[in-house]
Amino acid sequence: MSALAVMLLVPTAAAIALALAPGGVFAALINVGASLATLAASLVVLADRPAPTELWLIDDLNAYLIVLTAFVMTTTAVFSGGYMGHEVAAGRLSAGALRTYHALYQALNAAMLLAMAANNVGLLWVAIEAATLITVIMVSLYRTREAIEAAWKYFILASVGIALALFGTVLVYLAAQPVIGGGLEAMAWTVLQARAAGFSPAVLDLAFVFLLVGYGTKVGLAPVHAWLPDAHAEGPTPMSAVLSGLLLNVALYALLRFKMVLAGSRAAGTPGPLMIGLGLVSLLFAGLMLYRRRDLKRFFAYSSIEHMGIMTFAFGIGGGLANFAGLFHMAAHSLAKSSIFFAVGGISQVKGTREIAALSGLTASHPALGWGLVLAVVAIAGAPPFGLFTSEFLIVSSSFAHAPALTAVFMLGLLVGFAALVLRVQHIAFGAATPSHAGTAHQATTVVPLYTHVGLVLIAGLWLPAPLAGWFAAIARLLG
Amino acid sequence: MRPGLAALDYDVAHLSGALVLLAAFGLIYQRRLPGMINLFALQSAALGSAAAWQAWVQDASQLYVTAAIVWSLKAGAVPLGLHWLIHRLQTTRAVETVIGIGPTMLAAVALVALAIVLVTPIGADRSALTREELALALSVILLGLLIMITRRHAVSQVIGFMCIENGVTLAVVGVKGMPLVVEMSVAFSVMVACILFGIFFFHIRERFDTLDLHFLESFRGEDR
Amino acid sequence: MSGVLFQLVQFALVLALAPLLTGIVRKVKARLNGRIGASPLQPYRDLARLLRKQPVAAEGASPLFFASPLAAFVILWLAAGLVPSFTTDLALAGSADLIALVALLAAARFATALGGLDVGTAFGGIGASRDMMLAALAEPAMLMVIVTLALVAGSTSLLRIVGFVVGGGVGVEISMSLALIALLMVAIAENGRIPIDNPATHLELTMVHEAMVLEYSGRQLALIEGAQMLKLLLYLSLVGAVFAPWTIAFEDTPDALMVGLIGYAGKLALGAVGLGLFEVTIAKMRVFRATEFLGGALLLGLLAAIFRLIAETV
Amino acid sequence: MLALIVGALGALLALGVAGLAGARHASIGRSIYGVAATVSAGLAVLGASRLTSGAADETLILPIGLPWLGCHLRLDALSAFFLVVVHAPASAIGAFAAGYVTHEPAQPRILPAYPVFVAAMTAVLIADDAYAFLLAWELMSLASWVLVLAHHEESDTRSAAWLYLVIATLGTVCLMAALGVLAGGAGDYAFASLRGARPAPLAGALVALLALLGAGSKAGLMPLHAWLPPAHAAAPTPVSALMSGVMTKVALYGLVRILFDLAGPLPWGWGAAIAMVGGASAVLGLLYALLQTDIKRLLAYSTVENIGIAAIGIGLALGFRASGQSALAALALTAGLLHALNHALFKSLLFLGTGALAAATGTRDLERLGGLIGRMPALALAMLAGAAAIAGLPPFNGFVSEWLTFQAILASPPAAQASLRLGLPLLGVLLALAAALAAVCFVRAFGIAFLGRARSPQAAAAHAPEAALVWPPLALGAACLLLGLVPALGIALSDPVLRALGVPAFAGALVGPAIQLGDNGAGYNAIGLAVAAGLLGLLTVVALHRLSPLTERRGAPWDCGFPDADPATQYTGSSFSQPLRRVFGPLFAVRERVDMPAPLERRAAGFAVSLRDPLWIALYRPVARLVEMLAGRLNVVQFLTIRRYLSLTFGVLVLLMVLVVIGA
Repeated sequence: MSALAVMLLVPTAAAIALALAPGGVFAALINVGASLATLAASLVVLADRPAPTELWLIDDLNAYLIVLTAFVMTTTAVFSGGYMGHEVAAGRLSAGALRTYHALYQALNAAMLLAMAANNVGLLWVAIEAATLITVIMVSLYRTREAIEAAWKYFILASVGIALALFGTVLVYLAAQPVIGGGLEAMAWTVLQARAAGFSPAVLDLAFVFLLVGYGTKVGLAPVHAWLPDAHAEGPTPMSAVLSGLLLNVALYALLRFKMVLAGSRAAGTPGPLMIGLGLVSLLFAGLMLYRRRDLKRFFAYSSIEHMGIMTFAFGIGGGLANFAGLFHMAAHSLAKSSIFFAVGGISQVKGTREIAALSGLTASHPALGWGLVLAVVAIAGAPPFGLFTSEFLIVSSSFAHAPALTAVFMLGLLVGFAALVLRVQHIAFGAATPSHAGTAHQATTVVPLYTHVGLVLIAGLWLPAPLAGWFAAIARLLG
Repeated sequence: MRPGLAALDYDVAHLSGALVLLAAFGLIYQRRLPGMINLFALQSAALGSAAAWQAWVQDASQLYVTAAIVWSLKAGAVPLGLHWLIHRLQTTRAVETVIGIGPTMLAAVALVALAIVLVTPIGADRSALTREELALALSVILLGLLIMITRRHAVSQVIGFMCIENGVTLAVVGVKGMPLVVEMSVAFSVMVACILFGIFFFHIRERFDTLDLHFLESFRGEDR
Repeated sequence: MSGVLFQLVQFALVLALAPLLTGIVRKVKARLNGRIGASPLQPYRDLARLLRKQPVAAEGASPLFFASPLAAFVILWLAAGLVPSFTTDLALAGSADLIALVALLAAARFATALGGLDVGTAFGGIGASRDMMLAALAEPAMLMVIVTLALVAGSTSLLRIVGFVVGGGVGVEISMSLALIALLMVAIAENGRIPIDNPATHLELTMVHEAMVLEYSGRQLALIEGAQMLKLLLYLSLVGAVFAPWTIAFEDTPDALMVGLIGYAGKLALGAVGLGLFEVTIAKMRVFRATEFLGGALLLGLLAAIFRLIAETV
Repeated sequence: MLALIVGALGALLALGVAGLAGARHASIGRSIYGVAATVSAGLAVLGASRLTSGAADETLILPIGLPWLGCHLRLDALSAFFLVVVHAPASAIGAFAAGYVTHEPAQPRILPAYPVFVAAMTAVLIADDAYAFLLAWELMSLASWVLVLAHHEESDTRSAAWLYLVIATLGTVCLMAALGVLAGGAGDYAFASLRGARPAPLAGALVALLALLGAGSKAGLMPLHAWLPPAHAAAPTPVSALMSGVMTKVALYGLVRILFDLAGPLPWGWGAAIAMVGGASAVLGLLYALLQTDIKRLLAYSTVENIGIAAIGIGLALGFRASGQSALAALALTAGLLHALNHALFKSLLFLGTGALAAATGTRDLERLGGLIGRMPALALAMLAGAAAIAGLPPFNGFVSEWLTFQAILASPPAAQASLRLGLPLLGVLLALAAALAAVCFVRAFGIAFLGRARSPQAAAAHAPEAALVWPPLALGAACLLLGLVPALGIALSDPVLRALGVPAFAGALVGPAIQLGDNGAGYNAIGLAVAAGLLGLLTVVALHRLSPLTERRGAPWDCGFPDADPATQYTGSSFSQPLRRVFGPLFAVRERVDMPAPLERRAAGFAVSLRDPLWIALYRPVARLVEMLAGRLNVVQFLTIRRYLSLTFGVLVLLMVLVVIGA
């Protein structure tokens, strides 16, 4: 039984087990254990990659994303162990809901890994659809009016997006079919990329429009982002961490795969401008939206939109450096953003509120959480020596040379967002401390994953392992 | 492909596709919920027959499965369920539209035109059939989306959504030799979609006794 | 070696002539006012009297209170000694150019102003503040004059300028005349003469310099008075050296030196009479009008420089 | 040598970690600052020796940073010179900070960041590739941001820190773009290969503009100076000293490095533009400084002025080099570099002195000080030296660099460009005005704070600060005097830089310790003048001793016969600057409100002056309002109905399809 199979089956099995088994203390432990096992399996997969089969593909692009996903899922599982326990203890959540949560958590793990390991556009689509439905239920977990509405909004918008993406997928098959001649062959990444040269550019262009709007909805690009802030704000915080840190990446991964196919075709011109446009719109829009936010989680959800815009812009600009930066940014952002949500979860539990206005002086009252948040936000704001500085440096410095005007707008967007982030984090972390909520949450399960992620992002900013850099470079070439 | 039937199979395929599109126009025109549901059932039936015809023409067995799924689910179960739902929930039967029917129709026509413009450049290496089917499918998808954004009633929005999926399915049917994966996923998604809709209607029902979305949307994320 | 000797002579000379110069100005003014007036030697007597008197200092006066008159006196003495009066063969001539000269004047002013603030009386503050304000406007005007001269002679070194002018490098030129007027205006302002300030007033809120030194008496006051006299001499000899340098000796022959000395005396006398004449013919203006006066000087200086540049460009 | 510097960086970072651990105990804090000071002193010596020994450039590549690039380090003359500029004051500041520990409660927030800040500034100097350079540059901003936030309870501090970090990041982003243009998007960011790049004229102009924005924002050139006064006022004293005295010089280093070293030959116009910006900053900075009553704010604005003067030198040098007059370029660049060095020394002095003063009296408000010279003579002496130096009075170092700048301006008319020539008198006026106003400003600052009578009980009760706070400023004052008397020392340090930048060595001959501009005979011999002044002074004192033997008597101040014991009758800081406020009023939005009670009304009359930085009103407020407006307008998107969101999706889809149709 190959490591790949283990990697996919463990979470599936765990999901079923957690659904059937009575909840309670062990559920959290099983959750962490299963995630750990998955992580181990994914590492094995990374170590010796299985050759691509008709259904499965592990290559430079998804190898590191798979490990990243497994890793963040593990740390988040640790965090959610403490966090959700406290939620139940505080009576905000029923034990049954907790069981659902754990089961869905592993199911989501399986779905995301499936989406990325699949060598088949259809399978990818199914996996993303599944992940969407799972997260919809997770968002509605609290059963409050707000949660229901957020989930409803998420469900409708995402389903439409997914449907459009499916049509795009069909179009890609339509383009491939005459060249490759139908069958699963015509839906395999490997084959599609290899023989894209012969596809009809007209169909591919049309397909990419649908894919961009469809998967772009899942990525959270403005103006089709609407589901994202509310889903983040109303769902349980660990889910927000996974949503921002991983699920958006998965959707972006799908877009990248298709972009690679188009890059192989003659008419690779189309994706660039469209992605640049949507990227810039998302960046500026999200940056401006940050100023009016009152809810901490929604605030950082918008920052996720901003960063997805940054990545999309980078991939749209294309070229070795920008693509490299985009891939690097995906990893760094998912680590940093999830750590931010860990901190936010901890804060909302110790302070008993998520209202930005009601939070202040955290570094004075809770140094570990407060400085953790400051570090994570500094990292997400793209300040050195954290990883996101590297990618933003590469994007600006490489794209300004040949697209000054666009890059100027991009720089403007970065600054607008930066100013907002610093403004708010200063308000939250500094100043006179606000009174704390009675019964502080389990600090360790929050603080340890938080600082682990921040530490990793820090290392990424200073030193990048050679093989990883090698993969980035290779993919950057394929992305055109 | 069977010999000697080229002309005929083209006509039939075209006819069924056109029926689907026509039904979509009907959905836009229709103001009453039960009428919309029936039209949707009609559209699904046309889609099913299109799938069946293609299955026979291309003798692609999996398309029979698709046809079966479409007939049973979309033309049967779902409409019935919806009828039952609106009956049970005692909601208003009339659908209030955002913009008048006339402008909506005009927009729909424009969309169809756009779809045709988009599809024409597709290379001559493909048979006219797929191109036509594609144009029809694209139009149906766009009309479905149009329905979703011009109707205020939840059920009508659900119908619009499934109209989109019908369009996708039409495309799938048109393409030669598309493996089963996609149909399965379509069926799968539609099923789950319906289930989830049901669940949601429950929540929504037990919280705000109506399906009309704009009550639901009075809270919009953040209070201003 | 002769340089050192002449330098010492010049230091002695300026110190000796400064009171006389002031005396002459006062005498001229008196006669023009129709008074007999005191003898031109009166300033020497005043200084001697001040030196003999016992100085009285306010309690709480800091060491700086006593140091600042000394510093101001010494700096101005040094500065006055730097301007070529009768010969160019001066040991220190090379070590200070016009800019350094201006800086020395600024340093002296700095010291005086601090002295004025030291005791902490309202008058000291008024004087210091107004004096610094006037200087803040006079100094740029002065520097503009220097810019013009530097443009003409290609250097800020006084020796070079003197040499250049004597060498007939400039004919009658508009920029030079503008510069002369500007320099005279600055000189009037810097020396607290009418119309900017009235050296003879007391107990008027219009006074500037006198207010600043109000607390001083005895030998400190003597130093300050002396410094003032030296400053006046400095400006007059500066005007003489730059705009009428023809008498200055360039080689150490006795007759050349004699010519230089006599010429110097003549220039000073002329300047004194002119100043007296000027002072009696106009009235003192309000303090804030003074800014306009100096603004005018600055403008003239700027014009001079620009004319000069245009002359070069075309 | 470079390895030593890297080692020092490691040591400083380790100190930061130690600061995390040992922030609780004063003794540990003291020793950390002590070590930091020692390291700085070592680095300063190192840089000086590199300059004097004329050793070859060293390079080093560390296996960190961008994977394909590594972290390039290089120690050349320019880096070495600024190593001195940064670390000579930094050592004194560190020593001061060690003594200041007991006066600064916020140590836990300062100790970890302080050494990191120093390390980051050093790293900027030795970085030799764009990535390392910008990483260090932004890290410098970040560390100082944390330090500014040390007293985070005050909301003013927070807004100051925010403004600072935002403007700093604007600068960093601009530099990113500038270096990106030079690197040409090829991914080879090593300065060595950037040097090779010859950007097209337009690109070159872009580089110059972006570099000016980037470095200027950090240096505090107008109009990007807005962050400086609030940040310096908010930060703890050693930090404000570091930021104002040292960090702004690092910014100047960035400007010189990019414009002289990396960017190819630029048209002379850029030089002229930079010089003009410098001149404007010089004058406006001082005019604002004149009106401040918080000494730290006053010093901050005077920093804007001095950076402006240095910018004049650098800009002129750039212009001359462009028009092929290398001798003049050497003169101007020497002036700029020396002024950077001098300002680093006396500005740190003044900030440290202010800190000591505040520690002793508990206030930095001029209007509450007075008469301190009697209580803290040593500090007064140091501050007097600093004031004289910054006012550009001989024999201190400030005059030397201002003299050189003047000479550069005066010597320029041979310059080819007529327009540049005609601009020069204006530049001269600006510089002259700045010099004159500096004298006013610091007569006011020193006189009001140290002379006169105490204006508040705290000032009256003040006791001398402990020696540990006084000797660092005194040492800096001695350095200022030394560099003033022997300009040759400073020029010996700056000359290797000129040669390294391809500008010929300083044209003026150095006759012993004096400067003598070879070509036009203008000269400045500080020693000679000092000796002469000394002799004349001696003569005078002896003569006075002979002629007026009587010792002075003490009495009440005469005050025109109406002595008033109340210190309130003294001139205050605001009354001192009132005349200039009148004269230059239009230049800054000054509002004077006199509130005179009606007859028989029993209340005190009031007088209030409010002034705002007009550039703030003209430049910053509109931006803030625009962002606010846009944020408000867009905010409705958060509150749409699902149907409208779907319409957005629909719209995007149709738009993109139309675009495809057009594209095809």
